[in-house]
Amino acid sequence: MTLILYGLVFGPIIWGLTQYLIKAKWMESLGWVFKLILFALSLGCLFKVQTQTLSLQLTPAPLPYGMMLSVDTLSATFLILNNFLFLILTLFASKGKYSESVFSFLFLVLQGLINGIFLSTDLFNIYLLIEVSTIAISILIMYKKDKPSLYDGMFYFAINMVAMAFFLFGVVMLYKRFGVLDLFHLKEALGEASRNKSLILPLSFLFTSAALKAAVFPLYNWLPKAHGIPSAPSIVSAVLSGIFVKIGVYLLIRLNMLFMDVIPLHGIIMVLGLISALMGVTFAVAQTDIKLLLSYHTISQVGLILAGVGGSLMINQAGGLYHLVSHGLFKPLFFVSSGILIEWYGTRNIKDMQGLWQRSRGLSIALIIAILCITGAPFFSIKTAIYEGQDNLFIRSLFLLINMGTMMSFIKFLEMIFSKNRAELSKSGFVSRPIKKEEWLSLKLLALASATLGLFSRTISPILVNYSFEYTFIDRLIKWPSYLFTFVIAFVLYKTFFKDNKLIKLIRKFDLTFNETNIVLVSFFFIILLWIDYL
Amino acid sequence: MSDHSQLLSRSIGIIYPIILIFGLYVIFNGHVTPGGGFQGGAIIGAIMIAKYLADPIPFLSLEWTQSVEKATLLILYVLAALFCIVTTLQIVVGHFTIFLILSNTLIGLKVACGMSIIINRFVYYETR
Amino acid sequence: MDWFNGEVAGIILFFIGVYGLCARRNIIKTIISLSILQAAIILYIISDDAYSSQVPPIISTSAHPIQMADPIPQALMITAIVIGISITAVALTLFVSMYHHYGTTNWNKALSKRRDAD
Amino acid sequence: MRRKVIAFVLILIAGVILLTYYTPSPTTEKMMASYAMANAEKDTGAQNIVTVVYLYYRYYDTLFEALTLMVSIVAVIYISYHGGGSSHE
Repeated sequence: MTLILYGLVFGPIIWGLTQYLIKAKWMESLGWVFKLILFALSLGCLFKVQTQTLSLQLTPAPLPYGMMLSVDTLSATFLILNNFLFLILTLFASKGKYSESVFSFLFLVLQGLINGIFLSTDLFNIYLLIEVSTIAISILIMYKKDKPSLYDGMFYFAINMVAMAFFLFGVVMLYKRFGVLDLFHLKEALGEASRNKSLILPLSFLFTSAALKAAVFPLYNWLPKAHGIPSAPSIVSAVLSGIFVKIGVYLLIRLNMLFMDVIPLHGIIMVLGLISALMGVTFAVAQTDIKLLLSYHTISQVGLILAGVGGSLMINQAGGLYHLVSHGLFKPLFFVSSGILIEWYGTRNIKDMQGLWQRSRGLSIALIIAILCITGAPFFSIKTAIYEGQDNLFIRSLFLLINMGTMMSFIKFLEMIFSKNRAELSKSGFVSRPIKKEEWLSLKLLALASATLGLFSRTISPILVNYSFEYTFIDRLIKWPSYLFTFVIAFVLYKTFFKDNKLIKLIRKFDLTFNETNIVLVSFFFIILLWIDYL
Repeated sequence: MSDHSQLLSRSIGIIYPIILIFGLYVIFNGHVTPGGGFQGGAIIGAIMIAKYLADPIPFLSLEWTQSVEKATLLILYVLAALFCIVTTLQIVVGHFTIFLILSNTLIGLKVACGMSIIINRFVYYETR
Repeated sequence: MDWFNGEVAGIILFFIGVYGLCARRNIIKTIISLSILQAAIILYIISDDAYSSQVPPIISTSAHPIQMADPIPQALMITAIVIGISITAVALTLFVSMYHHYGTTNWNKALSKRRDAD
Repeated sequence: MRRKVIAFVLILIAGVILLTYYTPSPTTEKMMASYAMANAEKDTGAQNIVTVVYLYYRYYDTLFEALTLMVSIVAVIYISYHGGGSSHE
């Protein structure tokens, strides 16, 4: 039974290799069947892991000496999200021009690698897998090799390689100190080790690189470049914000669990999460390019997730994890439909897109469901669980501000959907390519999944995050008026303040060069070092 | 690089079999003496540089080398699956040295193909 | 001078590489500093108590097993070196194709040209 | 002038790390290393323990090692300005 874990990692890689070698047509068309099997396997893992943790001894030597794959409840939820996302996105791109050899090979290898990251228990192995998946994703980002995507791809590749060098330095230091590489025995060795200064150095190296992978605020500016690349295929941006940013969150959670008894990190994670949520929203409100707007929202949503995961109460952590999974569903829906919108309207500026409601009813319904999920509408998402028990007035008002900012920037989407289709705008090269059958299927599945995740959260949450949210029907009904009230305030604020004034243009054009990003990275590393020492 | 020196190409013509033998030696008894798949493959890859220095005419067909490389990686993964099944089912298969030598040669072949592809790409394509 | 062992040299080399990343505007120098970082990490871990009389970890049937060097970091660093090669190869290819499009090797000029592009 | 400031700040950071946060790692008993040295020859009959480690105890790493090299070769061929690579538009 545990050989499934081996299949989850090496299945897609071997399939991709044979498909790339034989170049058989039938293998390309059967790609989504294979991914359906993988999704079923990960579903089986999820239900099996409720009772006992699965593990597969990779080499005959016992753990500290050999290697092992293991699944616990945390990695099982990430596995489910990853395999479901790859199934949907392969369905979406199955007939398009992205199903030929190089692209589908890299897409399959990427799925196996990300499965491997969530399964592996060895720090050096996690470094190796992240390295390979970063190289693979850099190729996928620059698939069209046109002028802007080369600079963004180079920036993304270089800054992520610097972050992984920090990660490797932390891993090497831990090995030098404790002589062990895997997570369980490292935790034991850390438990015994007294908390002294030489322990903080490797931790801050690891923390900085995990923070950069999770696009925490000061180290965020590679993300809009990577996700918002004009020519990147929309399914690659969907994978990036759906699951690849979550690897950083996964690393932060693992680090928190690893160093829990020596250095409590959840305070730092919560503060960083709040800062990046707030700054992400301020940048997002100023954007007009649809993909950049969604990328800055990924930063703010990941910040919210980190604020939840770093929260002190169990309900906060479970709420953060649950929001992570639902974000992994509705954000790809946004990215994929924005790819279609860009093709239809021929422009990337959301203000030039008008009257989606007349053109395609289905796409607008899917977008409306996604907007309700992301802004935390009571029946569609349980974002409120993230700050449930926080009695500190400042933090609650901060969460309210972030939520209002999210609503403010998604008013642009609503304007796009419900605005009348003005005649003179329709000449802006509107080509209504009909949506293919597979694209409809994947759009519907994504919208359905994110809606069910919100509606049936009471039944799904014990399985996904083994914490059941006790929101009865009446609780959620009561929350509707306050939700609509904040929406109205956000609408009023948006209409009055956010006229395209100079400040908005300044925020939109704000960008750091590569050297400044590295300076920010080193100073972030030093600040974290002092902060942990001060804790 | 058209005016390649006669001296260089003559001497490399003599040396490269020795490099090849040394590379193969490093690969094959990687489990006894220091060395192994990666190091031996890199040495054999160095022959490509020597070949380019001798006479800069592209002779390696990249597609063929690339498919050889992918085939070796595939065999390596099948071998790995075999290794995992053998260890989980505790079938004792005598000495493991056969397995070590086999995977060393596969890695050596793969790294040699990989290095030669990279060198050829950079030398014949990137500089144009 | 006993405090200056391999590890201190590794950390100093690491910060030299970070200086190269922070201060140098040339993209090729960034790629060079990336490989300096890799070299610093390898120096840090391989320089165990190397000045002691350690023998490479080959089981020799000769004399009694004198103190052998630690084989695990050497195995890990084979992987790190190969990753260093693939990073440099991919970064150089990216740089060449970027140079053909942008015509400059300077990060800031490339950013300004990127801004005019869209 | 900018470079001098950056150099000074980095020297400062390196100095703080080396003086306060860095202590030479105590030569603790390295579990993995002693196990590998003890029964490398028993398990596989090979003399070179490094090869035994990266082909027997940590075989999983080496598989992804080979994959790294291959993915970077696909990158070198596909992203290069001069096209090439397999069938694409």
